[in-house]
Amino acid sequence: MKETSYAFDLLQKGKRADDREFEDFRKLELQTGIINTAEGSARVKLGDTEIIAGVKMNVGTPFPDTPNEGILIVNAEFTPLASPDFESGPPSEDAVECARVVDRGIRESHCIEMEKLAIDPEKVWAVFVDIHIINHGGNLIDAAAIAAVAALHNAQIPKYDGEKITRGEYQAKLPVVHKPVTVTVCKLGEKLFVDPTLEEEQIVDSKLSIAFREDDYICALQKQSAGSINFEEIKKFIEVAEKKSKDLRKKIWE
Amino acid sequence: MKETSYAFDLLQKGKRADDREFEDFRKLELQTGIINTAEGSARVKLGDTEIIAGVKMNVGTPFPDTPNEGILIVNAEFTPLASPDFESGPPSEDAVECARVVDRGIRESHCIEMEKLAIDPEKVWAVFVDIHIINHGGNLIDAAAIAAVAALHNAQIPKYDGEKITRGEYQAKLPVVHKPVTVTVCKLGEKLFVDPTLEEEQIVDSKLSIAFREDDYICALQKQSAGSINFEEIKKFIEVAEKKSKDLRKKIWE
Amino acid sequence: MKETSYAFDLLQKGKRADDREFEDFRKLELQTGIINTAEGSARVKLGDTEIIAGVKMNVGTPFPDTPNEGILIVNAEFTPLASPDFESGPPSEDAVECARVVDRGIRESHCIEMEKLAIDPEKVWAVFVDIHIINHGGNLIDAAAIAAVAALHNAQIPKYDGEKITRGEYQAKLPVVHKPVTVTVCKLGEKLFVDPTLEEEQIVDSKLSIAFREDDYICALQKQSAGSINFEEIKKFIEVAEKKSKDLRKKIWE
Amino acid sequence: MGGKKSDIELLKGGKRTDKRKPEDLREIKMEANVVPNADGSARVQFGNTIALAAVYGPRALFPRFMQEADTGILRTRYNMAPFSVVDRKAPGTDRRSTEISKVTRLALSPSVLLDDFPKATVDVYMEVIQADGSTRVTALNAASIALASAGIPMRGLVAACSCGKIEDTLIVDLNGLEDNFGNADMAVAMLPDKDEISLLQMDGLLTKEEFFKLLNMAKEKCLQIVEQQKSVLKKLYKVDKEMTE
Amino acid sequence: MGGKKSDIELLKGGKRTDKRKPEDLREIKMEANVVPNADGSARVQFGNTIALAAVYGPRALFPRFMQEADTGILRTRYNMAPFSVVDRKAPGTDRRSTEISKVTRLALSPSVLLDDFPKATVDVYMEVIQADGSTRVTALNAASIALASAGIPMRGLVAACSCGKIEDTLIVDLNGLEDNFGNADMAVAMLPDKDEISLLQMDGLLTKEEFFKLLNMAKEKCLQIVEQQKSVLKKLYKVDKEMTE
Amino acid sequence: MGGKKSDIELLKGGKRTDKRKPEDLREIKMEANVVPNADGSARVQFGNTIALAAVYGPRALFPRFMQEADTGILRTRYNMAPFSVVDRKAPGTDRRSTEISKVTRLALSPSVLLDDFPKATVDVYMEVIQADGSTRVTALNAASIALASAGIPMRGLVAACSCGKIEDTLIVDLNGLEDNFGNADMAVAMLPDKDEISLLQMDGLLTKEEFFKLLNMAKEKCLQIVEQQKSVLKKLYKVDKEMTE
Repeated sequence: MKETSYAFDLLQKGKRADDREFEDFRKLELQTGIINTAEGSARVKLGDTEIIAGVKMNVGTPFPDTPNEGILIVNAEFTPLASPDFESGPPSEDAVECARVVDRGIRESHCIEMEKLAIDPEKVWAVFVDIHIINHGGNLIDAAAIAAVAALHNAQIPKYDGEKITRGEYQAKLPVVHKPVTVTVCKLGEKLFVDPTLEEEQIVDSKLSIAFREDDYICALQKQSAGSINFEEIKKFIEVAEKKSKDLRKKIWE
Repeated sequence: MKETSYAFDLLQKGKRADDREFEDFRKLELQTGIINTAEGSARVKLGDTEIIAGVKMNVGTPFPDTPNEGILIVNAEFTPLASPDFESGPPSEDAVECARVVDRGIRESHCIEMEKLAIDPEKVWAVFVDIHIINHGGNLIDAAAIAAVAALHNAQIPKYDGEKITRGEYQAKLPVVHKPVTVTVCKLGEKLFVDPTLEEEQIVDSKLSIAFREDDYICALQKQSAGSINFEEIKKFIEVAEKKSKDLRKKIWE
Repeated sequence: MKETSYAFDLLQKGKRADDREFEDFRKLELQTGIINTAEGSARVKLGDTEIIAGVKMNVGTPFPDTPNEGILIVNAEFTPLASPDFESGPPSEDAVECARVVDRGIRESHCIEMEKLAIDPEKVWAVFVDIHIINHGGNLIDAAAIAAVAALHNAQIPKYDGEKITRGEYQAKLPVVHKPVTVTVCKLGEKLFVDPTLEEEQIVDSKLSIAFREDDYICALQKQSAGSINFEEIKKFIEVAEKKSKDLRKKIWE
Repeated sequence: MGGKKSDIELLKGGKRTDKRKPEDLREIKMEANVVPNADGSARVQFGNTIALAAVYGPRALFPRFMQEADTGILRTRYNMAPFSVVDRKAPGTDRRSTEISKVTRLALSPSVLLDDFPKATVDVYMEVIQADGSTRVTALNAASIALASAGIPMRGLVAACSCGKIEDTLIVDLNGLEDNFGNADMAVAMLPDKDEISLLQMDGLLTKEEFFKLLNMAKEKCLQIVEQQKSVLKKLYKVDKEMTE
Repeated sequence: MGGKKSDIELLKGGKRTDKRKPEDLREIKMEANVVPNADGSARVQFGNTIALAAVYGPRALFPRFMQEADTGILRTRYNMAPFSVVDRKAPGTDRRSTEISKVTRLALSPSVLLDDFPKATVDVYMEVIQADGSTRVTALNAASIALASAGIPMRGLVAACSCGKIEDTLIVDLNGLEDNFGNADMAVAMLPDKDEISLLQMDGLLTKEEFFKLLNMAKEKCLQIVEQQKSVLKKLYKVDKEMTE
Repeated sequence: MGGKKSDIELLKGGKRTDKRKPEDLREIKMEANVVPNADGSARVQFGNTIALAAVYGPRALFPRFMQEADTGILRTRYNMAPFSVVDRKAPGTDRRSTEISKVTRLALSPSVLLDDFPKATVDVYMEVIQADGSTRVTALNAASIALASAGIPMRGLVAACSCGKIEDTLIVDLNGLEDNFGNADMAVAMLPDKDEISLLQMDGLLTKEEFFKLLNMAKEKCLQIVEQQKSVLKKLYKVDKEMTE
């Protein structure tokens, strides 16, 4: 099947079905503050891919091993609305992986100042980031990571008097201090390219998602897809990802 | 299939397989206090349909939005014992709907004085109504509603000393002050009829369940089945339901 | 299928595929203290059957009906690693039965002094015994019971200062005072035999598991397999089980 | 749905919490073809309530034993995003969404003609992404546009509206506060072209007179809503036509 | 099953909490054909313990990979109603009911002859609606009548009885208190006509002598119980005959 | 994986908590054919981390709709025993094990050749029975030996190693403390014979330079590990040969 794909033939010839360059992202549209029931939210459109991320906050008990820190929970729903391949029911393997890769990009970059989310020795803020796929047009992880981080940057801490939360009123911005950006680099044959469409995604040999912080630290890596990557090629993957993460960061925050 | 059904042919001719009039219920048998492990209970036989409802009470925490009220939980089990069409496993869509329609009839009629179930600011009584289908002979919702309300009228509050419940001893009647009755009206062609048998139920065009309180207030409505109802016909549905709810209420409580 | 089995033919002739006598167990190897993350552990090899049992302890709330006693929870995982017939997912019927039969042997023999596991009126030790099947070579219940009881005898109570547990440090041995041993006796035709292999297990007419305490009390019984047992034969089952349980107890603890 | 007591004044000088008059709908926005992957889709907004619907099908139904030999079947799923409500909703199906999935299927069933698609399924997925009352009717309005834009043969569009009672005043198109603290709320779906009611649910306390008045109010609004649905579909058809020309 | 300590005096002057002598059964009521939808059914009451059983089948078994090519299979489900126990039981399967579903299937298996029904299943559903000890044996007694009344070919009826030990006294037919606070309890099912034991479970502490005594007591009671089962079935047969004549 | 703060000194005088130097592997033990029922199996121990793997297949895959017409498929399951961790893990699948089951499948996929087994599955089950960091790589090393010993056609063995950063020092083969409290940890799997990377996961903070250094350190260790895997398999082959001679 792979061999007869139109996208495959094109990529082999150095072209893409939508005439993009190999290192071009599709048109990115980002809106924040779009869900008024959420403490923070963002909608990302990346070509045909559309994702909404919402941030909700509750008061909870700290984990025993991090008694002075808030709690971060990232969840992704691949709703059947978004693709004929998604099914109802418990989160699929891909949805779990997406949520966990986005989670690590946020957590390991120290994007949120978690210590500032401690309320008292028994209470901390729990930050829920829910990623809702509206249309699956490929490259979900990059788009989901943008939506999640943008929603966090948009989020406010609800008013809390030590006993109950007053929804709709806020006491402060959520302390979000870093801007990690994840870029997934794909390989087909000798070619590296970014931001795959759904069709391209189905024919890649291998994929590597890399999250960079604005100070050039790598904060998460995840190889996806069944193919392997030659040892020597990794360098190129990293370079492409770093460059594109800077481009995206500029687009998003400047 | 519908067109060749015996029940269908009969109903078209204005008759019913069991010779009932269109607005007749089947023989109703009601017994209360039949389960001695329950705080209240009732068995309803309506023709071949048999249902047992049991009321259990526990001390729980009030819901945040109703801090001074008890809690009502209605659950229905369509056990595979009761019909070749019922399956083991989590509650089916129909079982969930049945429980929720019965719940609304009780809740919205203010049948139970929920404020009297508050114990102290942190504790309230939780009232569990469990509907157990013994034989599915059609018209489950009407029979389940009778069983549930009768079980509540039969129920007593267990003895509670602020720390623990003494089972088998009681401190008061459950404060139940209203007598909602639900009647499901069916339509086939131009004909309206009530209390469908299992066979009739499978061929109706549409069904509407209506709960009336003894003071003639409507307290819940639920259209069931896939067919639609003409706007002008609704009046007739309501009239039939009101009349039959009065009949049933008389039978049950007088 | 049964009729053409090699093991069947042999057993009918009074022989076993591995040349054992009918009342011989396969070679038993027992090691304790083999899992350093567990508070107690044991590995049992019984012929091809291999089982690891691990004991973990947490501080929990006592059950309302046993306020002055610790809590015992026995769980068995029939991992798909151990047999082509085991599947991923929630515990199978056989895994649940195995856990419950082992549980009863421990609980009813009063093997653990549960009263000594009370910490204060609101806190008690919860003892988790997890049985992990590594290879299913037949006679899982006997092997699992040995592994579980040996792991308990090997277990220590972690250090606890009233607020938190210091893992890896211990304050005392788990108070384990009895040595129940379970023996499953099988019948095929007129023959009784013990410690069935997987192949033998598939052709037995009936099986009865009997747990004996070191003072000759029977502490649990469970008939397994679909065949019945003649009333008069039970005596022989019990005698064989008692004799073999003594042999096993000697092997294990002397 | 509601009926809880509260100190909230739902009506002040004849105006509702969002300044509407009792018989006013909130601002309604409708848009078709919002989910490119779907065969048909729509986004409908009633005030602050936003629902998406996508239709996939007719497509083959598996496993086989679920197929109907002589007709296609309709399946529906109603779901709320965790962030769509003020108190985060745990992901996954609950009893409320199970019931709404059923009643919305029954509400759409009289409108679709699936006899020509034996063994097939038409799947309608509804997602509420922001909730401020009246979510099921908003989702239904989106589902109906989605079905039509997917080219599913239909006897007519389904239009839906909520109505209810606050402090003895009859109102339409309940917002979240009115839903939670009002005295009755009712969900109505119609095939306005056929004068047929395909969804009817109520909870609360109503006299018969109030019920019939409300039903008429809801009908009037459904007739208004269906026109907006049609105009969205007409625009779509025009766009399609222009694109093919 | 039990063995918890308590201040409850289970024996007072040789009488049990419900005034029985150690070797007394509670009042037993049996009735067949109580679930009209089923192919066979029964209701059995031992004192305050009430169980229903319904049999559906032989009927085709799906999915196909579960079918046996050369015989029918027996399936069982044991369940307790939430209100059947003093502390409400959460609906759904738990570990206890999973185990009892298995052992009751094994207990009924030697009695049924399913070789003539390849690829089919016979399903036995047991519901405990009021529990006061000895629920599994009560359910088994109902299941056996249900199987016979469904016309399933059988080698013999299954009769079942519990027995146990309280304060060193051997008893039969344990009630809830005895089950919870006694020193041993045992469940026995037999095919009395064949002198075969098809269910045997015990927990508690028993000497061998006590065990054999108990087993004999249980046997004696099973012989009594099976007569009552037979008389219910005979009555049924008579009714059937009268109805056809 | 980690990055939590703590008072624990992970490096003391250049030595790690278990006295290793940064570039040292822990003692590694490997053994094949440890699960008699399986078609192939292995047990691998890195220090105190112990994982078992068993391979079943190629075998027919059911239900049919999961089959691939032109190739066999690989399935994997990664699981931790409840007692394998200091704080007991509840039995059953969680999000972490779901993800690791996926990435280990992708890590093994480039090594197996399943085109000759249409409609079949090869199932790899990994069980961690004692955990002290680096569990997924330990499990992968066992899985690769298990696949080879099952006779599954392979392009090469998969060898895996963890690496990471503690207090600015780059290390290999993280133990549990280093995993929990270090600044970065990375899991690498390779086909050393092909110079291909088949698993790569990292979390923490690394400069590019650190990342490449770590990757080289991991590669070097994988080359060492694969030799030990091969020697286990050779021994096995020898044993097999001796047994057949």
